[in-house]
Parts: sequence; C-alpha cells; structure tokens
Amino acid sequence: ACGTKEEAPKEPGNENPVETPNEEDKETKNLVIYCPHPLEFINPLVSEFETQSGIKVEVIAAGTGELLKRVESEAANPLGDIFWGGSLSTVKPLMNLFEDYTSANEDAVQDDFKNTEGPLTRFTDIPSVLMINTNLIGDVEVKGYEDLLKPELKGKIAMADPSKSSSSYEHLINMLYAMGEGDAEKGWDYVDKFIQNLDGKLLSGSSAVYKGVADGEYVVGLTFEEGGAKYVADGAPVELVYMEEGVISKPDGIYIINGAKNMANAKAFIDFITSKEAQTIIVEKLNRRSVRKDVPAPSYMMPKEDMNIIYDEEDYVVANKNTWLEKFNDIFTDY
Amino acid sequence: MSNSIGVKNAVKRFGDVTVIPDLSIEIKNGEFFTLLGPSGCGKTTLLRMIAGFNSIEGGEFSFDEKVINEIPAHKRNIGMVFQNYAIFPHLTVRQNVEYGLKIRKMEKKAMEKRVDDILDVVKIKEYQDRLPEHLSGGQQQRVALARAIVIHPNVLLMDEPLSNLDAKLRIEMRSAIRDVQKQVGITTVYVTHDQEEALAISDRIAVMKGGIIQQVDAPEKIYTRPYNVFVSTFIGHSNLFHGIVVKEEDGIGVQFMDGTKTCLNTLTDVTPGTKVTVGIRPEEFGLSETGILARVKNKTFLGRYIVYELDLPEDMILPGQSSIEFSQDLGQAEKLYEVGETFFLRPNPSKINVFTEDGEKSLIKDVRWDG
Amino acid sequence: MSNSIGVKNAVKRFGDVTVIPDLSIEIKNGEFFTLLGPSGCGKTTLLRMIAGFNSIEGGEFSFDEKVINEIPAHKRNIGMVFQNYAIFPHLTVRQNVEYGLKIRKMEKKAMEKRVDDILDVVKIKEYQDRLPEHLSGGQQQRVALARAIVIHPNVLLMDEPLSNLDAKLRIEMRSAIRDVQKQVGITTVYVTHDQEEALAISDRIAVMKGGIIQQVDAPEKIYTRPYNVFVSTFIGHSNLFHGIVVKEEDGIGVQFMDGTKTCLNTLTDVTPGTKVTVGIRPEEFGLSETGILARVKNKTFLGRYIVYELDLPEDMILPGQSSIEFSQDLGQAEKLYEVGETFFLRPNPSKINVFTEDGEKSLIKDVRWDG
Amino acid sequence: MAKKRSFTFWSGVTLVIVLIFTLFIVYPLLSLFVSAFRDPETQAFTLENFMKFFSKKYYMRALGNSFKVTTLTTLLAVFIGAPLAYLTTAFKIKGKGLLDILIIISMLSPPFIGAYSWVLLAGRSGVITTFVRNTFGIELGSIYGFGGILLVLTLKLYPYIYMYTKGTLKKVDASLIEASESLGCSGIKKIFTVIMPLITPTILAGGLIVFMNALADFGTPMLIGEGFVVMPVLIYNEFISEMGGSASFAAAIAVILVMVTSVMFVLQKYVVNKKSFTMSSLRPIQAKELKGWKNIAAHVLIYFIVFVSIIPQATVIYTSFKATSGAIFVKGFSLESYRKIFTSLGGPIVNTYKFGVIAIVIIVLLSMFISYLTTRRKSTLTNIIDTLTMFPYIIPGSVLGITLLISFNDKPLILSGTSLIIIVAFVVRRMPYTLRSSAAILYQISPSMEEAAVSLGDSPVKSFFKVTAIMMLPGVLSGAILSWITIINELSASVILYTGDTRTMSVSIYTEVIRASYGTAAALASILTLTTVVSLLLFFKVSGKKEISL
Ligand SMILES: Nc1ncnc2c1ncn2[C@@H]1O[C@H](COP(=O)(O)OP(=O)(O)OP(=O)(O)O)[C@@H](O)[C@H]1O
Ligand SMILES: Nc1ncnc2c1ncn2[C@@H]1O[C@H](COP(=O)(O)OP(=O)(O)OP(=O)(O)O)[C@@H](O)[C@H]1O
Ligand SMILES: [Fe+3]
Ligand SMILES: [Mg+2]
Ligand SMILES: [Mg+2]
Repeated sequence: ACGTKEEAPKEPGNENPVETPNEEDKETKNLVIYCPHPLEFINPLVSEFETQSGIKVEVIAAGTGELLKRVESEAANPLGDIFWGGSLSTVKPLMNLFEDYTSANEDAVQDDFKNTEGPLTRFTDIPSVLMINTNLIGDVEVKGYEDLLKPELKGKIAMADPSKSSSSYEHLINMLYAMGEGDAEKGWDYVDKFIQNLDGKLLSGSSAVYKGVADGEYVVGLTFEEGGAKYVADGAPVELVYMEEGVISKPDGIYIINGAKNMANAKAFIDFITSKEAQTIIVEKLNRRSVRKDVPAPSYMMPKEDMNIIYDEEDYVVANKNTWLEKFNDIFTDY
Repeated sequence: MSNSIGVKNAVKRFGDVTVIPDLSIEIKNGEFFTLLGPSGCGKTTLLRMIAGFNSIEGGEFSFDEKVINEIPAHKRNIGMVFQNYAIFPHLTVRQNVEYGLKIRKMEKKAMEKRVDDILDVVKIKEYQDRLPEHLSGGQQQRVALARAIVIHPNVLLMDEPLSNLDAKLRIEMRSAIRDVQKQVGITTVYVTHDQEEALAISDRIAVMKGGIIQQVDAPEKIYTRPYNVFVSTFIGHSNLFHGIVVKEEDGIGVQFMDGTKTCLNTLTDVTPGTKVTVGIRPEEFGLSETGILARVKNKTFLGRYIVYELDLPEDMILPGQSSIEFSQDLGQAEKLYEVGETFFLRPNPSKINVFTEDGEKSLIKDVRWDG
Repeated sequence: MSNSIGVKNAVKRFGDVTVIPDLSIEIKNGEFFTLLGPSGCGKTTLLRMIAGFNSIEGGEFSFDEKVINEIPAHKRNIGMVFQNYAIFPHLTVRQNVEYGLKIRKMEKKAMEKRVDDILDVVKIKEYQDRLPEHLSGGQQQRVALARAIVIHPNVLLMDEPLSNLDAKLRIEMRSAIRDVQKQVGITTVYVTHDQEEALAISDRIAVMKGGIIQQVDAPEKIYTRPYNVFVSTFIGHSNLFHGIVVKEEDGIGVQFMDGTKTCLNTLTDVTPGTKVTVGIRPEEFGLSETGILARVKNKTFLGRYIVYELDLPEDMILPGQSSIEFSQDLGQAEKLYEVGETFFLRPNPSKINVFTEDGEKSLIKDVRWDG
Repeated sequence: MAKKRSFTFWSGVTLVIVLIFTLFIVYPLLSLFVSAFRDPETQAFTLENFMKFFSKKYYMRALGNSFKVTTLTTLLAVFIGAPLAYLTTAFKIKGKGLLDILIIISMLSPPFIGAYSWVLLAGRSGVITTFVRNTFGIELGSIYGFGGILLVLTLKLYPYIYMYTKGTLKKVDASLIEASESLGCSGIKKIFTVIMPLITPTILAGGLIVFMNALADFGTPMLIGEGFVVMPVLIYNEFISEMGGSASFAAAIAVILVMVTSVMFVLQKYVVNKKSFTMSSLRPIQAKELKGWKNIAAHVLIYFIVFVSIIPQATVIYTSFKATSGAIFVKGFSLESYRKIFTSLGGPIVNTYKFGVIAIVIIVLLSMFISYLTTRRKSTLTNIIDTLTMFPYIIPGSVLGITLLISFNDKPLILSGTSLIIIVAFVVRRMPYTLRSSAAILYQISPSMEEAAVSLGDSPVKSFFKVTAIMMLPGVLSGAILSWITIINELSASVILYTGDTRTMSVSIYTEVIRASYGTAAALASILTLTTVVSLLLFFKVSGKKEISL
C-alpha cells in the first residue's frame, strides 16, 4: 500500500484550508482507505481494484480503535474515504459518522447480511471460535465453552478484555447466549466460573489472543475465525474449535466516511468489494466466509450447516453493551 | 577615552544582610584607584556594582556625571578581572584574550598584533594554544588579566588580579598594568589585599571596613597620616600606646604611662590632660640611652630588616594587640639584639600619630575630613 | 604523628612537556618547609605529587623512609589546601570543615569542639551555616584552610593558602597555622608566592625554577647568602654589577667599572683579575661622600622605607635589569632626596654577594653546595 | 539590574515561547481537560467521570499498579544508571565507546517489538524459559504481569539516567574529589559524600524523566500486562479501543495522571532549587586505571548489564533474519522479511529523518532558552512554562495525537495531514529530555563566566550563545540524543497523525505488528536501529566528540 504514496499530488493530506473540505469531487483519481486488516489481506483486493479502475488507492493502516477515532476526530475535514473493517457491533454506535450507501450487489447478499441501516454494507461473515494449540493441549478435550472450566486449563486461556477487543466482546455475547440457552442473563453464572478459570489473566487486544496461542504462550484462545484460520493455513500447531454450545456468526463491514473527498471512488470500491470476483478472492485466499449467496465457504472450513449456529437479540445487545462490559469487568476485578 | 566614576550613597544588601550601608566615592578620570580592606569588607561587591553585575539596592553610580544605574554592563565598556579568573574553559589562552577584540570587530592584523603584545607582556605567549585546564594558577590569572586589558576599556576593574603571582612577576605585572593604564589613560579600580602593592601603584587608596570607607588618600598620606586607628593598624603595623596630652615648655606633647614624654608640634590644639591613643610604627622608634624600656621577646628576619617583638609594661599599651614591634634596618644596623636583651626606644616625634582615646579620629594637624 | 618526607629523582611530564626533570628533597619530620618560585615553575605539581594526585613519571616518594608511590592519596593522612580552594559547593561552611573529622569517625562532642575552635581561629564562625557561593574569596580560602588543618594530618600541604587575604589577616592566619603545626607537630609543605611570608614562617625554603631546585636553606641564609643570581634576584631585589676581583693591601676585593673598590673578607680565594657579578641589595648601600655616583630617577613610597630608582653609568651594571634600587629607611632617615638629585653610595662589604660572571655560583665563603 | 539588563531580548524569547506553548500545548490540552468535566452526552459540567474513577476498585487498582511500577522502575533505573555512569567516567573501562553505543541502541527498542522479543525469550514457551525448563527442570517466573513489566521498563529506562549522569559527571571539578581524598575519604564514602550530592540535581531531573516515561508507557503493559492494568492502558482503551469508550472519562484519567506528575515535578523542582549550587570546572575528572579484582568486577558488572539490556534488540535483529511462513516463524533463515518491506522502505526512512532533524533542531533551541530562563531568569511565568513542558510528556502519545488532530483539523488552523503536525507532536512530546538535562547542567555553570563575556562587551544575548550555550552543550547534547532516539521511535502520536506521505518508520513497524507479521516488523526495526546508529555516529564525527555520551 505504501508503494503508492510517492505520487498522488492532490492527496488529501495536503488539502489546503482554502478549499471547502466537504465538497464532493468526482474528478479525483485516488482513494484513501482506513483499514486494520493485514497487508496480505488487503493487497490482492486493492491491486485488483487499482488495475480495474485506474484509481490510486492509499491504505492507512492502524488498529480498529485508532482508525475509528481518526474518523471521529477528522469529521470536520475528513482525510479518509472508506473505513474498511470493524465488526458491526463496534461500528453501529458510530453509524452517524458514515455515509448512507447501498452497494450495487445488495440483492446478491444473504438475507442475514442485508444493509438495513444505510451506511453498514456487510463485507464478510465471521464466526467466533476457540483456537487451540495442539502442542500444549495434550489429552485435554475441548469441544466448547463448558470445557474451558476444566482446572487443567486454569490460567492457560487467552481471552482479550472485551472492553478492548471486539472479537472478545463477540465471544462474551456468544457465551451469554450459548450458555444461557438463549437468555443472556442466565449466562452470567457461567461467565462467572469462566472468569475464575482465567486466573486473573486478560489480554489487551484481539491479536494478542491468536498470536499468543500460536506462539504457545496459551493453550486455548477465544478469537474470531479468520484470526485463527490464518495460522492454520500457515501451518502453525493450532486448530479451530466451533463451540458445541452454539456459535454466533457476525459480519464485519465496509463503510463510506461522511463527506468523503473521493465519494465516487469510494462507492466504486464498495461495489467492487461486494462483487462476486472480489468475494471469491476473499474466500479462496483470505480464510473468510463471503456474505454473498453465490459464493460458498472455503473447502477446508467447516460448513456453517455443520455448526450449531445461534443468534443474539441485536437491539438488546446494543442496549446492554455497557452494563455487560461493566458487569464482566466487575466480576473480573473481584477475583 | 576613559571617564571618571562617581558613586553616591550606594547601598548593597544580600537578602537581609547589608554589606554596604551607604558608600560614596569620586574616582577621577584616568586615575589608578585602589580598594583596600579586610577580607569580606565589600571590595568585590562594590567592584561588581560598578561593573553592573550586582543589583543596586540604593544610590547612584555615574560615569562622567552620566548616571549608569540602568546601563547594562556590556554597554559600559569596562574591562574586568574576576577574583576567580572566570576564564572560558572551552577557549584556548589566545582565544580567551581575543574574545573582547573580536566583539569589537577589530581589524584582523591589528588584533593579532595587539594580542601578541599583551601575551608577551603577561608572559604567557608560549601557552597561547593551551586550554586553561593545562595552566598553573598564576598562568590562568595572567590570562584573565590580559583578556581584560587588551580591549583598552574606559574603566578597568581588577579584583586581586595578581594574588597568585610571585613578588617578582607581580612587580612586572604591576608596572605593565600601570603602563597600559597611563598610556591609554584608563580609569582603574583595583582591589588588592597587598598593601605594598597598593602603596606602590595607586594614585589614591580607599581603605574600607565593613562596607564603610575609612579614608581616601594618596598612598603616602594613608601610611603616614591615617585618619583613625583602624587605618593605621590595617596598613602597616602600628603599636598603640595610652597617652595623655601634656604641656611642655616648648609646645605640647604626649606623655606615656611610664612617664616618658615626647613633645610634638604636629598636634591640633588639644586641651592638656586629655587621654589619647598614640600610634607608633615599628620603624618610628630609634634606639637611645633613655626612653621606653623594651625587652626583645622574639625576632623575625624579614629580608631587608629585622622585626623585634617587644615586651613592654602592660599598662603602657592598649590591650589586645597581637604584638609590639620595633624594626631595625639591616642595611646599616651596627648591632643586632638577641631575644631577652633590653634597650631604650625613642619615638620619632615628627612621625608618630595621635588619635582620640577611642581611636576614631586623628588629632594631627591638617589631617582633613573630606575622605 | 607527623613524618619526614623524601623525594628522590622525581620526574613529572604532562604529555611531552617535562615540568619536573629530576628533583630531590628531604623534608624533616615536623618541619615547616616552603616552596618558593616563579609562577609555573612546578610548585603545585610537586605538591600534588606528594599528595598523590599526580601520576609519577619517575623517582621515589617516601614518608619516613617508607615508599608511598603506590599508596593512594586517601591513605596518606595528609591535609591539603588547594590553590582553587576546592571547597564542596553543596556543603555549608561548617559541614565542609567537619567533613574530614566525620570520615575519621570522631566522637561528636570532641568534633564540635574542635570545629568551633578552628572556625574561630580562621574567623569564619559567623558564616558557618552559609553555602560557599555566598562567601567572599578570602572567606572561602579560609574555609579551605580550616578544613585541611582541623584533621591534624601528618603532612599538611598548602598551595598558596593565604593568597587572597589581606596582610593583617594573613599574618594572623600565618601564626595560626604555625601554632597548630608546632603544637600538633605537623610536617608542612607550603607553597607561596609571597617572599615575606616565606621568610617569616619557614624553617627552610626551597627556591625552584623551571622544575629545578635552586637552593634549600634557612630563610635568613637564602636572603643573605643566595647560591646564585637567580635566587638573589628572585628573593628580594638585587642590583647586579660587573666587577673584577682585585688584590688590595688588606685582602682581596672587587672593583666596579667606575673604579670604586670594595674590599671583602668574605670571598673564597679567587685569582685576582677574574670577572665577577656583584649582587647588592637596595638596603646594602650606604650614603657617603665618595663611592658610586647615582642619580634619582624615580622614588616610590613603600611605607617604612622609600625606594629610589637610580641612574647609573650603563657599563657598570648588568644589562636587562628592570631597575637599580636604593632603599632608605624612613624611621630614622634625616634627609629625603627628590627625583634628579644625586648622591654617592657605598656598598656594605660584609653584606654584598659575589657570583661567578655567569651568575651560576656564589663566590662567598662557606656557601655550601649540598642544596 | 541583572534582570532589567537583558529585558528586551529575553522577554522577547519568553513571549515567543509563550505563544508557541499556548498554541500547541495549552490550547489542545485545555480542550482535553475541559472535556474531562463534561458529560459525554449533554456536554454539561460534571464530576461524573472523576467519581466513576475513584468509586471503582478496578480503576483505583490501575492507579495503584501504575504507582508501584513507576516508582520501582525509577528507583531501579537510578540504581543501575547512575553507578554505571560513574564507573565509566571515573575509571578506564575497555571498549567504553562500544558500551555507550550498545546502551544507546538498547534505548531504541521500537514500541511493542521490544517487549515482544521478551515474550519470545522469556514467555511461557520462550527460548530461555524452555531452555531452563528442559535443562534444569526449573520453572522461571513468567515475563507476564508486574515482574515482567518492571524488568522491561527498567532495562529500557536506566540508559536515560546513565546519559544524564554522565553528562554532569563531566562537569564535576576533579579537585573536589581530590579534596575529599586528601581528607582521607575514598571509595563508597567519597561517592556518597561528594559525588552523589554533586550530581543529585541531575539524578532528580533524570529520575523525573524516567518516572514519567514509565508512567506513560502503555506498549509494554499492553503486551505483557495480562490483566495487570495501568493508567495509560486505561486511557488508551477508554479513548481508542475498538470497543470505543468514553472520551471524557479518558480525559478525566489523563487529568489525574497530569495531576500526579505535576506534583512530582514541582517536588523535584523544589528540591533541585534547594540543592542547587554552581561549580566551575577547569579540570574535569580523569579516568583512572582500576587494579586487580576491582577492575575485573567493574568490567563484569558493566558488561553484564549492557548485555542484558541489549538482548531485546539482538532478538529483534535475529528474528528479522528468520524464515517466516505468513504470520509465523519457521525453522531456518532468510531475507524474506527484508525483501517484503524493501519496496515500501524509502518514504518512511526519509520522513523519519526529515521530521526528526527539524524537530530536534527546534527542541535544542527551545530547551536551551527555556532552561536558561527557568534557572537564570526565575519568575512565575518561566516556572509555569517549565511545568507546562512536562504535560505533553505524560499524556499517552495517542491521546495527545488525537487532541492535536481535533484542535488543528478545522479553520482557522488546519494542520491535520501535514508534516507540520507530526513535527509539532515530536517537539512537544520529546522536548523534556533535552530540557531537563539543559536545566540540570545550567545549575553547574558559574554565572561569572557569562559576566566575564559581558564585561568584555558582549551583549547578554551574544554572551549566552558564545559562552553559556557552549558550556551547556554537554548536557544539552546528552539530552538531545535521548530526544533524537525517542523521536525516531515515536509511534503512538504519529500513528494517529500520519497520512500516506507522512508515514514514518515506526508507524510502518507498528502497522506490521498489528498485522501480526513480526518478521517484517523486526526487519523494519533492525533497519531503523541501523540508521539511528549511523545517524549518531555521523553526529559525533561532525561534532568532533570522541565519546558517545558527552
Ligand atoms: N551572594 C552572596 N550572598 C550573601 N552574602 C554575600 C554574597 N556575596 C558576598 N557576600 C558577603 O558580602 C560580604 C562582602 O563580600 P565581598 O566578596 O565583597 O568581600 P571582599 O571584600 O571581596 O572580600 P575578599 O577580599 O575576601 O574577596 C562578605 O561578608 C560576604 O560574606
Ligand atoms: N594538566 C596540565 N597539562 C599540561 N601542563 C600543565 C598541566 N598542569 C600544569 N601544567 C604546566 O606545568 C607547569 C607547572 O605548573 P604548576 O601548576 O605546578 O605551576 P605553579 O608553580 O603552581 O605555578 P603557580 O604559582 O602559578 O600556581 C606550568 O608551566 C603549567 O603550564
Ligand atoms: Fe600576596
Ligand atoms: Mg573579593
Ligand atoms: Mg600553583
């Protein structure tokens, strides 16, 4: 991505104050994408898009949080056009930062993943999973959440602070609904026990989890599918487990930033990313599940039918986000 | 070039310690003026006030009638030799000396010439490329001296500039300073602890004590006719005797406690019977057949003369004097005395000084009070 | 307590500059030994070698026969007064003085007592709680002095300890040092630039020049019977005359270029006709009807005597002398001379010194060469 | 009068500085602090945020943790750094130059990478851990949590003390030490009675730096904290975690941090002022030869410490050559990582050094002026300025970055996306290093030097530049080196502020890190290290200094 930066004379960075920042400009030949995704993830798609459209794409990479904050802070004078990444539950509260747009491929998208809100175009479908280090697990059997309470695993579980990592937050939700058999509030006594078994260890970022498990720092990790799949693909001593008590699978998205300077290009990119060929690349090269009806999951991934897929109550979850996080936090602090 | 210096009612405080209560002096244009006084009496302080480095708590400083209290130090065109040298450690000897000239944008050739000259004068040419840390104390001091003189300032302020030099070198430096000073006509204020030095080079000397000026006068005057006991004892040695003014047939005189009388024609008219303090210098005694009987308690050889420390009857002399001395010139002296021997001494009437009993005021004719 | 100090063939180099080529001295136990010499001659260097602060390029240093080249400074039980004071800026006056005693784990009461005493002696009691930077130069110097003396070291090394004090205070400090030194019996090596001081307090004086010892002797001897012209001119003033040894009826003598003859019985037997250099001090002249004709070129008042700078026939005197001087004791002098007046001078035969023509060696009887 | 004299010039300088500060420090931070007293929704004034903080055990614990770590780190850093500096100054140590370079290198462990290499080494499956486990059957305490953080921070921070102390020791006049020896004092005693007091001001200054650095560091606890939460991590999360927190709460925490440090700062200032005194040193300390076992002991000690502190860097460089498959390291070596980053390298390097140089120049100038003002021209105003300079330093970089972004992203002054804003961030964040050391050394330069210059006709301005400034250089430079190094490694602010063509090395490294591609990250880090060392060597060549620390 960085390779592109030398040229692009009229790059947003040098936007001079005289011009009115929010004016839409169709002539621009470039596009600025804020994106937390790994390079090898972005590159194939971006270069494909560049060759097709002749638009120079510039990727600003950083943590999801940092990028979101940037979008927020730059509202008055946006320097980015597209925010690509971040799970729905993360972005929903900040929807107002993003432009309404419905991609050209909306009809091809699975019903679960339609953009009903306006700005929230779905990008891929990500189940929560357990990641297990096969070197360290020994003969301990891990099929789902229940097994995480085993004393042998005390202190060997990698879980990120849900108040810091969206993937971890998804797991919390997943836990509550899976263990509470559909009633989140019932799930808390499990969470309580589970936290005890964490033995006061709580990582501070999504990546710390899969990295930790892969490096053999932890035996089990609670993470998202692609996070682990990557390592499986790279041949690390890890395997993925889809919780038998139930797996919630949530999409992440791609969004146009309010008053993007390269609005036209942004829209073009969204259309591209949701197109069949792009989604196919994603599935084949990038260990992810497509949001389209016509693109099946990669062969080596457990097909969704074989999982015990369950659902949460979106509005209820959104409503309770803070209470739950605090509750989790309190329980954790008490041990 | 040079200018006169005026100080009116100067006051200096450090915190709540008043170091200079109220001091006034007039230093004439081109004069070589020396501040002499016990350690801690305020010499450096006064000097630094003239230079503009100390805040002024009160009073008025002026160059040629022009008040300078507000003029920053660097605009006063002064040269200063600091008591602690304050040479720039990061510059070589030569660079240190050039410093002031560079600032004055002096033409290269002329500058080199002048620097070379001064380096010769103070005899540190050979070290010109060394850093100060490689110099001996005296050498450092001479760098400081050269650096201050070379700029030919209007006013040259020197704080014990020769204190670390040997007598010989000091005499040479002295005359060097003197020459430059005269030829360029620099008004010079000189602080020293060395009386001989002060006496030798000064046009006038101000004797200070506790921040107060005791006497300002020509060297000879200061030595021969001190205004008060402090000056007479601080500069050179003075033996102090109790005395009573008595009327003699041929004028008035003083009588010592042992009855010896000396009649003086130098006294202001004091009513006979008044108690006085008489100051007699070691060399103002002569040996004779009668007079004050003295016993040699101790003798010290001091080169061109010998100093005898004497035993005298307790009640004759003022208490608390470290010693009573009689000095004998060795050049001609026919007989030397050993410890224990006794002899009679006669004060030299024309020389000795008489003060009020409290020692605050001289009673000698025309010792004026315009100090 | 104290010990003797031996230095054998000491060598000191700074880089490739040899400051001390080959120096040997014996300092007796309890002696007060003074190093005197022109600025930069190596006094401080030698002192620092004895103290153990300078590397030793060669030779052997010993305390009481015991070689100390390898013993670190802090084990030598020395006291040292540094030329630049080197008082601890972070400690108050009192703490500075206590420092050494604390190190020696001295008992509290005794320590306080001793510190109080020394503070009184050097007259800085009133400043005891100040930080050094708030002290005047002389006050700082006295702190340094007190700090070194108070520990009653075996060897006391002082590098111009009084250079910033006024005559009066200096004399007091001197005797203070002297007292402590004698009563505790400290072997003292004293560096000064002040001859009078050296003459007054030293048991023996070593005169140095360019790192080489010129003469080691008792003060009086050094002054009256210098080994060579350098010593005679460096200590006190000496007027140097050309002379030829001549045979008189009553023994041999020297003849000056104007024909004046002075016959001496102090000369070693020198074959008549040899050219010599005659050294005569200003006070070794007497006024008389005949003798060397002199004109007053200049007069300086120096307290107890007047120094006349004289004009003499060029060919009589050695070239390159800053001045030819005759000093007249004021105590008794009946007539003073003005600039321009002339008179006849007679050297005092028993006092004057005669040297080989090159001035390297004295020709006076029993001026030994064991320096 | 001394004050009045140079009224015009210095007050001019003061004015300029005040302007700069109000614009780039007061204004942004004020808006941040104000928001701490705002209700996120209603924007109404409230103490909510603070009450929340003090009411919850979790946060209080974080505060406690922060304190524990910070104070201990500071102490340890002093106990390691100061003695090290003394040994290398007072005695002949073989390979001194090399040591200095290594120590400096150990300072520039880029964020995350440094701590991560500790995981690789001493983590549960770390090289050392497994080695010890397999050979001796001993379980080492893990690198995670309090202990680990302490270790990493200490090793990362003691060099600061080392550099500062070294700078000052060069100013101590040898005759003072000789004096104490002549009084029969030696060894430890000498150190405690003379040397320590003389360098106390500096140590305090350095200590403050370390204290704040440790207090603000969040990279390390992020990576190896494992539930050991500290303040900056809190702020970071509340502010920028992908889960989004309450900005105003974050601000509140920031305010609390600032309060704490301000107190420390004022305290330190107070002590220094009391302990301050001037020394004019003509004869600096000369390194002596150590004899016998002492010599050996000294060498062993020094080399051991330096070795340990260089480990992370070594690991980074080592891993940069390891073969990788995607995100994970595999057996064998390759230049793969380097090949991967090669194309995208040019820009970041150029940027890093371009911004760096500009920033450091500004920093040095400002520091000299400010330190002079605050030590020689004391006044309430200068004191305020002095204190202000420390604020940006303790606010986590990312927070600072965002405050800057918010403040300068709209008319009248739009800096967002420009190089300028990054440079500003560099300057305000990294000035304290240079500033502290400049101030410390000024305390030891006798004013009479400057007076001498003035007496020779120099205006106070000139005399400042020609005498005081030059004599300050040792201290200034030893601080500047730190500023320089930390600038080059600055991440948390730049990551918020950078755009495509203002991307710096450490940003590139970080972006690799968050993509969990540590191979390439290591490669970048190694190159960064290399170039930094080169830049330093160059600097010393130019400035004609023999030794690294001045
Ligand atoms: N910065 C200061 N703070 C407080 N008192 C001071 C300060 N500087 C000097 N003093 C005091 O002021 C008095 C005069 O000091 P000054 O330096 O003028 O003495 P001096 O005449 O130069 O003595 P010396 O001949 O020893 O140098 C001394 O008693 C000294 O203690
Ligand atoms: N560190 C040094 N490096 C080089 N030369 C030095 C060093 N220290 C002293 N010297 C030289 O050695 C010689 C002797 O120095 P020293 O300090 O012993 O002189 P001194 O007799 O004490 O003179 P003064 O009476 O002026 O203090 C001087 O010429 C000096 O320049
Ligand atoms: Fe003297
Ligand atoms: Mg003084
Ligand atoms: Mg000396």
